[in-house]
Amino acid sequence: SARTDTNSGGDSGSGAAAPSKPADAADPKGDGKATCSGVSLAYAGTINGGNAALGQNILWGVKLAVQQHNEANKGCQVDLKQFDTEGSPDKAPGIVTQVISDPKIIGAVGLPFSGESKAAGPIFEQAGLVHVTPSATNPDLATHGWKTFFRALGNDAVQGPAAAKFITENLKAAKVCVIKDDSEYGKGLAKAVSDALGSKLTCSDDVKTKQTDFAAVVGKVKSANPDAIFYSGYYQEAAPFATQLNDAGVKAKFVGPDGVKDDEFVKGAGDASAAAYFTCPCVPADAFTDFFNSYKKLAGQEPGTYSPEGYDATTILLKGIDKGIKDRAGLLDFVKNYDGQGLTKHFKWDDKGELAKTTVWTYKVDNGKIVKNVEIK
Amino acid sequence: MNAHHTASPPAKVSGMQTMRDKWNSLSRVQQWAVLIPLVVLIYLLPVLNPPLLTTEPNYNFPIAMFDVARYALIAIGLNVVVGQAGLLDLGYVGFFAVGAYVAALFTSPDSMLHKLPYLAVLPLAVVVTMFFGVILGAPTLRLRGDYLAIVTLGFGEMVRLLADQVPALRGNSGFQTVGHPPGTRADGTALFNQTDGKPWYWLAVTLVIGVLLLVGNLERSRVGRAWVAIREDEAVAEIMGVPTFKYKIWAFVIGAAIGGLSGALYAGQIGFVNNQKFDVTTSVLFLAAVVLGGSGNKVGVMLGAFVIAYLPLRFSGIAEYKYLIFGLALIVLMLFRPQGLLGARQRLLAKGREAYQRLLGRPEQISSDSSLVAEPGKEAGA
Amino acid sequence: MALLELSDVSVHYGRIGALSGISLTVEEGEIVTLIGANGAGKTTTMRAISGIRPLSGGKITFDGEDITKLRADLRVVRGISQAPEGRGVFPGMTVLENLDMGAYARKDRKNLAEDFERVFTLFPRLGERKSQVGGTMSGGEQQMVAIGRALMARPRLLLLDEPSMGLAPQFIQQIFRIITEINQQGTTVLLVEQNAQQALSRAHRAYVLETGSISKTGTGPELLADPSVKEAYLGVA
Amino acid sequence: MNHVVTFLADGSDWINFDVGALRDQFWNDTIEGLSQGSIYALVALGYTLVYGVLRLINFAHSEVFIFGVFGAYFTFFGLGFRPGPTPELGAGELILYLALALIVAMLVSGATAVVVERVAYRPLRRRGAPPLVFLITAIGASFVLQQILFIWRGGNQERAIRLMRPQEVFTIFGASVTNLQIIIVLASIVLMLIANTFINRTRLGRGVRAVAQDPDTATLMGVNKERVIMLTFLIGGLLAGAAALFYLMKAPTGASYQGGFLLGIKAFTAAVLGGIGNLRGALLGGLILGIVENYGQSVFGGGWRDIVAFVLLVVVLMFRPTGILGESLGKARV
Amino acid sequence: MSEDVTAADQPEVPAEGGIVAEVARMSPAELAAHEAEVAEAVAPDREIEVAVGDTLLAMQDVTLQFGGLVALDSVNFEIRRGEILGLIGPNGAGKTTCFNVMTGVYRPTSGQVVLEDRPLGKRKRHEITQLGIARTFQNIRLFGEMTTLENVVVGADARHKTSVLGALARVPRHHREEREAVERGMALLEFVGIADRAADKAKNLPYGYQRRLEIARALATEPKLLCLDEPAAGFNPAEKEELMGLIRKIRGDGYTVLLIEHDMRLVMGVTDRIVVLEFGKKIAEGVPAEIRDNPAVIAAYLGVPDDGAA
Ligand SMILES: Nc1ncnc2c1ncn2[C@@H]1O[C@H](COP(=O)(O)OP(=O)(O)OP(=O)(O)O)[C@@H](O)[C@H]1O
Ligand SMILES: Nc1ncnc2c1ncn2[C@@H]1O[C@H](COP(=O)(O)OP(=O)(O)OP(=O)(O)O)[C@@H](O)[C@H]1O
Ligand SMILES: CC(C)C[C@H](N)C(=O)O
Ligand SMILES: [Mg+2]
Ligand SMILES: [Mg+2]
Repeated sequence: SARTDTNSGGDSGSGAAAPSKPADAADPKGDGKATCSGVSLAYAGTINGGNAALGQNILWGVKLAVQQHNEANKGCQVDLKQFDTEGSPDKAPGIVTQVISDPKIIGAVGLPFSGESKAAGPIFEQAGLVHVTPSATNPDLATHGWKTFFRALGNDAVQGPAAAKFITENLKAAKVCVIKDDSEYGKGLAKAVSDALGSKLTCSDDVKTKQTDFAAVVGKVKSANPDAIFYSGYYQEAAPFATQLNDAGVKAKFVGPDGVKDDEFVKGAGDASAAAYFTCPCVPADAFTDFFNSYKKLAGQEPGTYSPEGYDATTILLKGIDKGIKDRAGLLDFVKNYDGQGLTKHFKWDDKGELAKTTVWTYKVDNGKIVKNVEIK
Repeated sequence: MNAHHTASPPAKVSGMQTMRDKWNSLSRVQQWAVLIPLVVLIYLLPVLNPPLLTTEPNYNFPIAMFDVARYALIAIGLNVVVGQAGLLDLGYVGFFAVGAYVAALFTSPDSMLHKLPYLAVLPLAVVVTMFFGVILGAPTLRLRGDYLAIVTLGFGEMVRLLADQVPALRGNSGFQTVGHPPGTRADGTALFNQTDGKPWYWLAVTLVIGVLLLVGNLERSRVGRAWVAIREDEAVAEIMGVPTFKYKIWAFVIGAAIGGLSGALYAGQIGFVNNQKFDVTTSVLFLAAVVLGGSGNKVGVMLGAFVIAYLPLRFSGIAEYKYLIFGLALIVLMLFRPQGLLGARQRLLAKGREAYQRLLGRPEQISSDSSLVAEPGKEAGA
Repeated sequence: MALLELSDVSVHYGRIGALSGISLTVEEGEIVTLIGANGAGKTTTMRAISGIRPLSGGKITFDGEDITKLRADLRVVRGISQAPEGRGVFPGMTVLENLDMGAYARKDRKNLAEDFERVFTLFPRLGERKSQVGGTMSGGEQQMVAIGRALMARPRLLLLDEPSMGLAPQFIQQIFRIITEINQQGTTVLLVEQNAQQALSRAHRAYVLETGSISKTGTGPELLADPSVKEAYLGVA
Repeated sequence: MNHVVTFLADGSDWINFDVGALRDQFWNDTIEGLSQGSIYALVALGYTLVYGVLRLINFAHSEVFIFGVFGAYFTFFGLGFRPGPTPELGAGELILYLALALIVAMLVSGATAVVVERVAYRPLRRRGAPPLVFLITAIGASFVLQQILFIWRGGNQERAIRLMRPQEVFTIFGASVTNLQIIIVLASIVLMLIANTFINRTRLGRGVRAVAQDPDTATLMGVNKERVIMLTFLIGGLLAGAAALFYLMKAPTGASYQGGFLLGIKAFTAAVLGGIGNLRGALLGGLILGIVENYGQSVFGGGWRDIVAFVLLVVVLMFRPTGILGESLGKARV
Repeated sequence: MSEDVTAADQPEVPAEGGIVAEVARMSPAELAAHEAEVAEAVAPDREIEVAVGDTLLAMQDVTLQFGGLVALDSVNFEIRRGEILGLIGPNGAGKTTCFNVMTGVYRPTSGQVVLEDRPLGKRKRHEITQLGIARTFQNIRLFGEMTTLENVVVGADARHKTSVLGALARVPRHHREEREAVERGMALLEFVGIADRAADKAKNLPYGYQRRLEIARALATEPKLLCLDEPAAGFNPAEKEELMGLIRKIRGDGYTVLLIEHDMRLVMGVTDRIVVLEFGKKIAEGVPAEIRDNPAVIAAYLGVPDDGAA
């Protein structure tokens, strides 16, 4: 069961202790003696598009790793190139084509979202360009046989059942509505959650990317009168949806996954977010003190969802470069055989690009701020 | 009674004008002598990657050129509908989408349908979109112009929304690994892939030339004349013996076919099709290409397509203000050249060149664009 | 002082010159006729006077006021009213509404009923068809609407551009009778006509327009007797 | 009586045919449809007015509307309200603030409309440009206005500021009617009546009709064409501004630079549905569209709402090619 | 056919002039030959002598109502092959409406129009044109953005058979038809006297040219019956005189002409017979001299001759 001593889903506020920085975590600074020239890394993902905050969190993590690396290694200045996919599957292939047609780029962090990852995966594959996603969680991504795909976190085959468990055990919900958006991520996760909920799933409905009026869904939820609602999608739609649920007087607990876990949700949903919960395969960053402080200094804000994961993924690529790798094939090989501890977890990928052991955490809104709740075991 | 008539056509002296006049007075052979090297040059563009023209490093140049060629194809198709037949179509993206989805459905492993080779899918996309052209056209082409505009807009939206709703069309998730033409390189990789724009560009340019010739044939035939007559005065066209409904459907169907073709081409190159690319804004961009270049003029609309597709890629430094600049450019351009960049009228007679020359000793009055000349009757009218 | 005076007026359509410096005057209380072949510039002259066609040179004064730059709608307020070539009936308005539009610029709306009556007596057909929409009327009926509408304005200067076009013979005679009649009641008339015989015999004075310039002027009878006018415009070879 | 037709290989139901839901939701749908439809109608009037006079689909009208939304939003902001919990206000205070926001929104939208007319369309009119050119310019203007908002406020949705929470006032046939719905429907109808009276009863209104049918001849009758055109844009803008406030009060999502787009399309659809160029048509079209959309949503499911709207349009036009109340205005005979 | 207008196998064109200049240079004999050629091109395959005087078109009890208004009231008359029939009557008598019924713009409320013994029935407008009725319009309706020649060729297209696919593939028929259309179009323009403006946009033509172009365009459809709606409106007397000559020439080429006109001198001067309508009813029919003296017609239409009525 969840690692908590309360039986009310952590409502008492006593969350689990966040993991602190492992002693052997890889550091982008390395030994400071690396030499290299003319190599670049890329970040590709949403920067200004929809759900931009989710991308920004990662991007700052990436930037931090590169900055720390470059400051420490005067002889090896790695250039970070940024590409804005706006998070949308239809834009990503075109953008990723631009990434791969820059021969200096030998490794990439991204893409953050599952849908775009799926759309652009073949292009990375064609170009043999290794890309480590710090956040795309759709399980199917690892099943396409792409040799260049690596996932730096757990997938939704883990998050889904964990979320179901949290909802039914910690939140003690007997009737649950699962609402999903139309993204690869939302659909996949919803399926995993629904399967795990079994008979406790009492209603389900769909929303669309960029939808703003949820009257129909709200009506449906209202008449099902659930104890909890799981929204499988991103904050852009989740915030107004939560507001409209609240307006309609729906009192069920609102649970969102990693795609909803962002301050933007809290801001957007206003009073409706007061009692919201989140599940996320992301590790709380507050106890990684060094990281937390340097990030805050660089970005001017606290780390968010997947900032540490973005940092970790970049660090691994930088390690390869520091080893003297200059080309895509070399870096791909390096990542494939990587075995080492990072800030958030141990990284060693199987032949599909998945990690062996991952964790899922829950978070909640406390006083208008997202705070960690419990880890789901 | 002609003794009293004085009005003779205005002598225009703008640079573009004299160039066009010169061009018109060249013989066919001379024209070809200019055209053939030009075409060769066009084919070589992505290889030459000329310094000023290039979009790199912002954007891969061959792919940029492919985008331009694709837009040109679209503009030619839409021009048949809007420029020639005068049917305002705000949902042209619908046909484009249908073409893309046909390609995806029959080649992507994500689809449950039978797999076909990509080259077989191109004609199939054309046929299917033609069918959609009839489906949309038959009930709606009797509507007056502006009603047609909103109905076509609705059609475009419906295609997009249906792609959302019908699970077989996979909504936002879309179709992966859409097919491409056969052929491999020396190193065993596919000749047509998502990363090398050149083969795609050549394919697109070839299609553009083919379509240009065919559409040109139509234009200089009773079909093209019927379209223009309908555009000018539908009731009178009908009374002068033009089966207007039939020709409007044909315009729609031919436009649809070209739209579908470019959709399939797009799907193949980008390799991925989902429901996000086919919104009204895209339709509007297509239309802007046509009007900007000079509605009714094939060369003009290709120029318009170039402007619309190329400029944002070339000047992506100003990415943030892209649409602002784009909007301002539309307004300003329309103000200074209301007839479009190349607003010349099209030729409607297959034997017209020779006829006018032989009979009158001077070329056809191809271009007295008096849209520059304010006419009192039209002053207030939008 | 002349009621209307055009001095050296030029008008261009794009680069085509339609009027090249014409001067003419219309005195208060006169009927002045303008004749000329197709394309001579008669309609253009009318448009210049009513202000829907800007001048490229010259000056127009009305009642002593320089109206060269005055907006067209304000000229109507000053008392210039026109029955345009091509009739310009509002196709979606009824006969009654069309006539009412004629009185749009009028301040004294109390005598309106009387004016409606006058138009209906003149053209009984319009009285019968008060609520028919303009767009469905026959060519001649539309012409009646256009003339009636111009009369509704009770202008000081009435501009008539080919009022007899499309009218049946009995109306043609009536139209010319009416023109004389309202002129006698004090309205000044500038008349463009292809029916030169009638027009000249009713006019106090007349101008002949030829390819944008005035080639002749004189009293009506003078021009009627002029052999070149006879040949060119009266069809008497 | 819940027929769920499933035609799909992957087993999920993608289209319902749930008449039972319509029966249950009928009155709710109708009432909500009326209030949504009123907003459509107000915006539709702007399309119809401009179309009536200039034969121009004023693509920028959706941005005229969204400017109003921002106007109202920043009025709230200026009054010290912030996104977040809904404040407790007395009735008098509430009415005062709303009235203030209404005035600002109407003025902002009205001014935007007039500026667009001046800057974009009038010069074209002067040059006698062909109709398509107006359309493209309208599209250009629409881009520019959107981008102004984008550059100013960024791409994200503003967070909603709400002054009042919808509260049930009474029920009919089991459906609750909220204060918000009542305000929106009543205010819209009053505004539209005023506009209608103005156009149909006043001298200037006759001028509008005359310019619509034959601008040159209208001038010969003494109608000041430019003033009439400006007035038309102004009235359209004012009504869109009112719609903007109602939209903001209703929409839980605040405002975004692109927010006018879909509403604009719907309003234009409503205008055509009712018979473009016809004022009462716009009202009728808006209300019908709002209601039918809701019914369609109940029967077929949420994603079908917009599809139902367009299908309705096509079906109506097939039987009435000029819309429900469309007159065959100015159809020239041969 | 005419050497001036034939196809590409001809030697190079003289650098100066073209047809207009050439015609001007011709001797009277050459000119006569040329005119014969033009006439041949204008009216091909016409059996002028055959069947003259037969009924070509018959209005049989045609009634047309617009709401409560009876625009045509049991109208009966015939048009005979080879004649020029005048249709006159007061404003709003139903003359243009007759044209509209004959050309399928309106369907009669009752009664029928019979062309060569076949009722028009529910035929579409373009089909009626192909059957052989062509017209001009009271308010000129040209395709303004097209050239003069193109306007005429659109009319000629009514007789063409090339399909859309045929045009796409440029089949031989397409080439033949295009060539013929251009030749015939030019001949027609010469015939009505506006060949020198063949390459100008129609909307830029002077008014009188536009009316003539309308006639040429209608003739291009090779009609059996040509309907002219007030072709002289806006012409001065001298110009009307020329028009009369043209109408006679058209008839001379074997066309049957139905003419609406308010100008009595023109009507009386050119028609063979006249039908008079009033309030949608036929009130008289006969040769011009009869009509001129018919008291009913005088009362309804002509009015008492005024001082020098034109
Ligand atoms: N809108 C226009 N654009 C270009 N040229 C024009 C336009 N209107 C008139 N013109 C030209 O200006 C000249 C004068 O035309 P106008 O209409 O004034 O003649 P008019 O004397 O009224 O002839 P009509 O007897 O045919 O009415 C003509 O040569 C005509 O071709
Ligand atoms: N679509 C219509 N709706 C209602 N009335 C119509 C319509 N078309 C014609 N009419 C009426 O029918 C009558 C006959 O019109 P028509 O145009 O045939 O007259 P006409 O004999 O050609 O007259 P004119 O000499 O004035 O051209 C007129 O009174 C006219 O108002
Ligand atoms: C950034 C994350 C919220 C992305 C999400 N896990 C996805 O797979 O799309
Ligand atoms: Mg004139
Ligand atoms: Mg008539």
